[in-house]
Amino acid sequence: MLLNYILRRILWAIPFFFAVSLIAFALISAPPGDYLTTFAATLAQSGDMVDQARLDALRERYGLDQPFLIKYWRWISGVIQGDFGISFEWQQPVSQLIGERMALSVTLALATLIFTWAVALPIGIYSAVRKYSVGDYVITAVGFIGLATPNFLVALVLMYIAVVHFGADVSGLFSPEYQDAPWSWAKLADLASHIWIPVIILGTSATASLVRIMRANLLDELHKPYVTTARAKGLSEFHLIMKYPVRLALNPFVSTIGWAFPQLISGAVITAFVLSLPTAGPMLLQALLAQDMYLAGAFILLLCCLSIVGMLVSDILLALIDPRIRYR
Amino acid sequence: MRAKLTIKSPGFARRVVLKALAGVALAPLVASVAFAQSATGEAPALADLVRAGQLPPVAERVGSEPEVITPLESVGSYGGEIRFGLRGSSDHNHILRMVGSQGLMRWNPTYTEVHPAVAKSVDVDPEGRIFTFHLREGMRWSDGEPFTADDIMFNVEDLLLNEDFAPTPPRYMSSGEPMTVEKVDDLTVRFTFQAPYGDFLSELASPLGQHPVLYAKHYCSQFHPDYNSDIEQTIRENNASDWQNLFLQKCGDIEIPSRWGNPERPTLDPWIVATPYSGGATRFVMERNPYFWQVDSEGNQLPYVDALNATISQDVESLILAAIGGRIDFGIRHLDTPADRPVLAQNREAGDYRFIAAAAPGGVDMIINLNLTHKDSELRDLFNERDFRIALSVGMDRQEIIETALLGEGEPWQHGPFEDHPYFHELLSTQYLEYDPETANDLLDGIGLDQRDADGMRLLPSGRPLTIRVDVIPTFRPQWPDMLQLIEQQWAQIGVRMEVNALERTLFFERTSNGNDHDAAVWAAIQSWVPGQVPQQIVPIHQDSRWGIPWVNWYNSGGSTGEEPPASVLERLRLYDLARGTPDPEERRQLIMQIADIAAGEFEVFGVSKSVPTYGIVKNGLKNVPEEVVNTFFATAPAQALPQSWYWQD
Amino acid sequence: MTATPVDPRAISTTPDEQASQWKLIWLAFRRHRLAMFGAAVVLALYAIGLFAEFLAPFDPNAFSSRHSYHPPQAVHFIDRVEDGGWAFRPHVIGLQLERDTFTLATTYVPDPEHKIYLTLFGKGTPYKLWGLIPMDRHLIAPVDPSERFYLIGADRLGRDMLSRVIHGTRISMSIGLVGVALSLTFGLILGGISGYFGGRIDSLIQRLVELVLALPTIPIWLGLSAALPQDWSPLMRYFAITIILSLVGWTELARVVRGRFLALRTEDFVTAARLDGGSKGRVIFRHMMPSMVSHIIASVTLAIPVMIIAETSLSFLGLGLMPPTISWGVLLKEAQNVRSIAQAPWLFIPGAAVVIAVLAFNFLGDGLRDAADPYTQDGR
Amino acid sequence: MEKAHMKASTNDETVLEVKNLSTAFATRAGSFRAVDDVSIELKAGKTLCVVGESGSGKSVMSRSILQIVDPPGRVIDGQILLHRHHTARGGATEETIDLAQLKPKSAAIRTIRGRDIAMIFQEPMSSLSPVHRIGDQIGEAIRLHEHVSKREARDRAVELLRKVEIPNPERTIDSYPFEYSGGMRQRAMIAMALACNPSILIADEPTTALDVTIQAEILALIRSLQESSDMAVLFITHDMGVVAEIADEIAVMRYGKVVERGDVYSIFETPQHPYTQRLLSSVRELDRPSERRIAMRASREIGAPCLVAQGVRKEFGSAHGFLGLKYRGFMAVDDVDLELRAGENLGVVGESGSGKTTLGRCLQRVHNVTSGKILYTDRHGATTDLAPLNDGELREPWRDIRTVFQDPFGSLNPRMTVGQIIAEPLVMNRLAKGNELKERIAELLDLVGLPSSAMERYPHAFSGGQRQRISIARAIAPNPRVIIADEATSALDVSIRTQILDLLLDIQERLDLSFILISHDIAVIRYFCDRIAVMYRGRIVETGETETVCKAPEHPYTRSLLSAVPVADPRRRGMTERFRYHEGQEEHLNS
Repeated sequence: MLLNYILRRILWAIPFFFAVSLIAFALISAPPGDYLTTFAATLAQSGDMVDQARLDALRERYGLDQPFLIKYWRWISGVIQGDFGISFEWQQPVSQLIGERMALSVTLALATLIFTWAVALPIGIYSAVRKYSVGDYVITAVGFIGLATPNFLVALVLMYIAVVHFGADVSGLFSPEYQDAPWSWAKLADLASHIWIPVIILGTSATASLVRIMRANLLDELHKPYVTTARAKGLSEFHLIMKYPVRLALNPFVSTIGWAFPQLISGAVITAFVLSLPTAGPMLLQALLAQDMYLAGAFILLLCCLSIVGMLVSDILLALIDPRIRYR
Repeated sequence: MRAKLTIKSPGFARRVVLKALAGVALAPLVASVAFAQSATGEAPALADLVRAGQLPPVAERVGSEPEVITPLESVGSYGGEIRFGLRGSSDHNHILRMVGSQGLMRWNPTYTEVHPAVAKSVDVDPEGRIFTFHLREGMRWSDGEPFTADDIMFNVEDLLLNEDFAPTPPRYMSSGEPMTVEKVDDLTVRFTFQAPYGDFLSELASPLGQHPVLYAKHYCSQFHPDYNSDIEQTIRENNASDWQNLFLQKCGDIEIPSRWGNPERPTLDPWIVATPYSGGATRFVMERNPYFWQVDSEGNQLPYVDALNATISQDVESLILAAIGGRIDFGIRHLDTPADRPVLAQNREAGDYRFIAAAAPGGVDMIINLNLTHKDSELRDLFNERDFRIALSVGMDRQEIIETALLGEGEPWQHGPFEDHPYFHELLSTQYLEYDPETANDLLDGIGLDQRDADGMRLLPSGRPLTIRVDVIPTFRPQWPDMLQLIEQQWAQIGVRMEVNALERTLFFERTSNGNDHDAAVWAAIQSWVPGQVPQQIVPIHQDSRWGIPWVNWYNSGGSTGEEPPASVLERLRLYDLARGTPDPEERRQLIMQIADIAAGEFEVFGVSKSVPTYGIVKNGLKNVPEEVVNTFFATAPAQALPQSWYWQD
Repeated sequence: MTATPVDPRAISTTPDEQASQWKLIWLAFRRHRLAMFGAAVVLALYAIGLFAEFLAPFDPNAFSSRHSYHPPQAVHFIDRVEDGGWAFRPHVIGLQLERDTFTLATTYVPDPEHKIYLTLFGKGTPYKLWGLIPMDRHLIAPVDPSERFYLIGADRLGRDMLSRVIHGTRISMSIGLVGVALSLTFGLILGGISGYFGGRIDSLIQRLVELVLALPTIPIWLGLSAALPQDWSPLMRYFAITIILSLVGWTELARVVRGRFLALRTEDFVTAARLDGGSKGRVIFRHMMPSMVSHIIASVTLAIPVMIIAETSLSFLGLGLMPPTISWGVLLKEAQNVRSIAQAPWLFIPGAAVVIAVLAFNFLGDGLRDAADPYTQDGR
Repeated sequence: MEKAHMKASTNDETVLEVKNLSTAFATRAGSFRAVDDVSIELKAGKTLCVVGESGSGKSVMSRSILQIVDPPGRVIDGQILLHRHHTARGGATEETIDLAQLKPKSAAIRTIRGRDIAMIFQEPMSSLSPVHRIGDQIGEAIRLHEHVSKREARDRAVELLRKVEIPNPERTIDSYPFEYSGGMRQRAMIAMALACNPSILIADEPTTALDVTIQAEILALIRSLQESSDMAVLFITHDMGVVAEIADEIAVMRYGKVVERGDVYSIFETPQHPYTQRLLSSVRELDRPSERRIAMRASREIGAPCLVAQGVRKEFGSAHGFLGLKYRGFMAVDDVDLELRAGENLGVVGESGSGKTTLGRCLQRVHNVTSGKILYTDRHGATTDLAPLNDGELREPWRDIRTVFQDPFGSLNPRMTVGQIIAEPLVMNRLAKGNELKERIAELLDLVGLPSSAMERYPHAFSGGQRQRISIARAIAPNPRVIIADEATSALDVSIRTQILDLLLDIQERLDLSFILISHDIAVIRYFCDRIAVMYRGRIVETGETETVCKAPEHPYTRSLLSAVPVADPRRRGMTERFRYHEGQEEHLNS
């Protein structure tokens, strides 16, 4: 049953993948101009001169003068064979460029996700169980302020305060001595000591909304008859809430895991940009702004795939934890 | 300007002193007395390697004819690194500007003359057609392989003139014909042009003119199909799409990031790539080139500092924070916005740095180009009215704009080089600067714009409302939209409606340079018209001449596309071709001045304020850094001040 | 817990039970204090947006070279009169600009002699309210119209931040409203079709929603805003940006609408309406819509702040609105740099405006959501 | 078990005494006493039935005993004395605990919950956690109160499931609640309640949500368990039939108070309180054909068939899915032939899932039919097949064939006034407008026994019975010929049921209508209908005159259905022969 279900979902993902890739490609092709106009524009901005003839030659080389569908076909057929093409800007295969960045992005997103969950769930439960208490109101207020403040604003102010008042550099994910070092335990520890700042900045608004969702979900469940049944069994209030309503209130949560992940990565773009994090976000932004098509395309496609996989994972997780869906 | 750096080249038989700027006092080069054996000092780390037998002795490494650099302040000591701040994308030219371009020729630190650099000397025939370069004996690539005429032949014949690789840039052509090159002997190469090409040496001094000595034949030829019979295999191994892509990936090009992405590539630069500048890098490091071919006046091999070290930030703001935090040793680029000056100035002590001036070579920060070739005939006719342009110019209160948007820094100026420059053209630069709304109103009334709408805004003769939409890239220079908003309000006073059309940069290019769809556009015109620079505001020859894009296309295509320009422009184009050809600097100046005369008479474009010197920050303790550098790409600023000669005082 | 009346003709007459849907919602909503507060703030913000020209002391684009980064001034109400007495005359103390010629830093020195007197409904820059009514009165104005005062400081061009924030309110608050209106249109149409017809169309639209959800938001914004036709006026651009924002936002609303439709479709009273001979349109609009409106309004209220934040983000990336259009996002974009934090922290006041607006909308939406269905007799 | 048997001989001792219990809910309008000064007693091995209509506070009272009333409800007064020494669990020494004194979240009351006093609830589906396995939920109850290993708990759970007659307990213990049928779920609930051999079982309407045949089984199960363990049972119900079936003693509750207490025979035979009398009389009234109907039939002939179903089938969920997979549907109505004659009342009876509601909706063509014909003969004698018509074409027939829905709350749009609701069919069919419309609505309201002032009110101002009247007014507004009433009285209390049925008969008399009454309740059908059609699994297994079918059922299913209906007479307890029917086989049971 479960296998059948998963198989069906995976089969669905295939046409989905193509639709998404087409949209992604259309999006990155949508802006007028191409990589080379951006390239020229950027150089001009710095007062550098551009060799016009050289540009025209490159444009032809890159096939930028081809029609949209041909460009798409070239790209997607390569992608299927695992070739994401070449970054115009870096003259390097895209797959080489994005590997580590994606990995760090995923790490960051994972850390943020764990942080949000670790913070949001207990607070959400508290806020639901102690509905309309002082604590609930305080949490609600703080949560809303967290939701209302744009991340990048917090990031910049935090950085400035750290530099000017504490002489500390909070940007990046590594200390300088570890930036290019190979992976080791020490580097991992260094990462851990840096990652919490972006995690908090990124996690704040997500935490706030998660608290709200958890609270609402749990409020729905708290008055269900099975809670009374469990209470009539003689279960203690704490175990009762954790085992039954919280367990059920988590279901809609789990179904958001898959979404949360790619959204975190894409939502982190601006913050990562301000904090100069070596994650996928800034590179994606740059690639988009520079119209480095294949690089941007690969990123967007990967993000979309993450979303698709996320949906899949969500559905499977949901099926795993909720037997009602499994046997539907 | 304190031009203290002097170049001493070893004596050569028939020396041509090239005075690019005849108006500048002719300062003959000091005849060289230094010789090869003067290469005696080297960095301790290299000395260790020599002792260990891993590196040949320094004299062998620099050859018998190294270039001798007299340091600005004092002979330095070895050690330390210079930290600077890069941005994560499209900032590769920043590296170029720190390292310098190491071409056959280069500009002097004051950007007034060109000198031989990689070439020991150059002979030019009187007509300005044949250029003979003499190379340095025993000079080596950074991997220790000798640098010879064969490298130049490879660069020119297999790449520069190879249409398969890329079209030959116009820089290496005259009268539409590419140059020819011959190897005279291992250390002598001769370049020959069809027609006189006096600007050639200046072109070679610009970073874009490095091509003849860019690639090391012994390394880069392995990525060339003529030298590698199994090129397909190499392409596949490197995931490249074709050999051209492979070549660019491995050996780079002048202005592309992959130039700084391959640590293996041999170069002639003072430092060589250790941690490459590649997509997603967070740090870029270059370490000293043990085979660098310059020595100081005491025979110590340059560079002094061991390494260049750049942290890569995404956001300019984090660079400013890094500067304030004292984590940047030298920086002009990204930090030199006037608006940031107070913050950086206030934190000089905290960050332990000082300011240096980054002078503009001339011209204006922002120039307004009305589209004289507008697609709408009514607007086109109007824009072509000289009186209309004069009215707009005197309708601007430049002093107010300077006070408000430029923090008081600046001086009303139309465009063109400054007063102390040999190419200074007083009329062109200073006419119609006075704020005079009355005259403006009179002029406008006089050309048939006397009808106004309910808001007091002028109507076109056809009755349509007159609106000039000025295209601008707000991210380009933050002060531009501010200045334009002030101008918008000032022009409204004389009944001319203007709209600021803020555009994303690619859109701007698509709309103006490519599409000719604009009413008007603003751009920078920081230039002094010296050889190598493009005087695009007095003669329409470049995509930045947004006052007559179809004319530019006409000129550049030899008449096959675009639109034939009017007589006055045609005359200027003719004069410009002549100026570019003559080897005589004074004659060149005369010709350019003739162009400027015509341009001044036409009054086609107008500016607001003299481009003001910006600033850079230098860490206290970093020596031999001039107090002022001319900040222009053509001189690869600030590398014309030779960072390899900078050192740390203990 | 209601008692069963024995006499079928006995009808309860408590006021609650005679009330219409909206009255009940209002009664439930009124009990939600935070929501009431949010509603008041939201209304105030829209009022500010509506009367921006009148409320702003100056033209938001009027620059002044002598007031770059002018700090905020406090209003003094009591003034010493020449004869030594005291009088009620609101005024601010003038500040004199001094610019360091080397660092270019600005400092302001108080000039106690220079008092700028303020008045209510004073004459100032003429304007046309709503582009129609020519007026020249401003809520607060200097007695001498040539004087300037800065209650929350000035930006780098000496433009009054208060006036700019007030004018930004108009754009930022309306962009949320317009954007959500568009989202709602998409959401209603697609969600409605999906929910009412169900089956194949439903699954098709659901796939579409999933597709949109699978696309990462930022690249969509970037791609779409970069693709905007080039020669659009600021107004057109404004609408285009709203459309872009709404394109991303409609999925959530579509989901809500669909959910409600699916739930309502099986309700007996909807079947009854069909059997009464009502056409599809009448069933949807007369019977189903009123049951959804309150839920939709609540969702919409919660969607607006998302739009406001989104506009800020887009502007931050330089792809949203652009000067001379004034929105909170544009103002924040101008403040997004080290020099503002260091020299003119008051430039972050638009950020506070964003926070306040978003908070107010969230409180309001929360309250509306709780009050939306007065017929569930649940204690919550 | 041994011990329990020993104790059984010494029973009849009071194990739980509730004295002057009051439970209040803090509401906006002030404190509301849902349970007001209630006193009851539970004796070992005996069943006390608390009977009352909805809102009488019986359920709150039962929950108050265990202190599990949902907030803001709170026990404010009284004593709940558990005499432990009288239970199987208690020792020799006297041990009385006042549960009312214990804090609702205290450990002390928790040790009593589930161990001394266990509880089962009305909704077996929602009362079991949907995401935990049955075995885990039972095992938890055991492990909460006894130190046993997981394994042991599981073995005990299997044992319990076997005891409550769950087939294959070793396997089904690992199932989830949704995999169980309704009856099995309630059995599992009982198993869970019995996990720790409680001395008191509180059963809060445990059979209300079940079909009668299953109800009979569950009642039998509870009774047999009680006999074997000497458990005291507090049984909450609104159904006098169930009371007669199971009670030893009875407490009648109304408006939060106990109005009458006594043993089962005295209450049934000599009720003292008028409320009890009325309750019993309305139950008894429903047990025989309406006299009024009989009288009406005598004066008016049943006419020709006006609505005829021929071979009607309705399949749900059959679709061509993704990748061309065909999902097999579910045949809700399978080859049904049925005819309704002008002026008669036709009853369709069946248990949940038998397809009776679907059939009703098919007859009216709310649903499309998969195959078959629905022939409607209008008042001019023209016959049309409704099956192939679309919504537009159905407008005419829909004016003649009207519906009264089951749920008095869901069937009236809460956002429209009663006037608007009743006007809807008139306006839509352009039958009246303006003043005429208003008068017509007033007339209709009067017809269903509501004042015309009701017009301006919203439905939520009315009680369930009143709403059903509004629903009837809406149904008869366009002068229909056929009314399909789908469980029109199921959601109502017994005392209201007859009122509504009489109202329908009244209207029939005046307006010359035919009814199809769909119900699971044989009593209602017997009261109201001339003919009956018995549905089982989508098919009609038997049709005939109501009295004939009720007295001499032909089909074994009908027989089992009838035999399961509890009779509201304690003297006849256990006298009816019980049949269990499974398709294709027939089991003879003697309970």
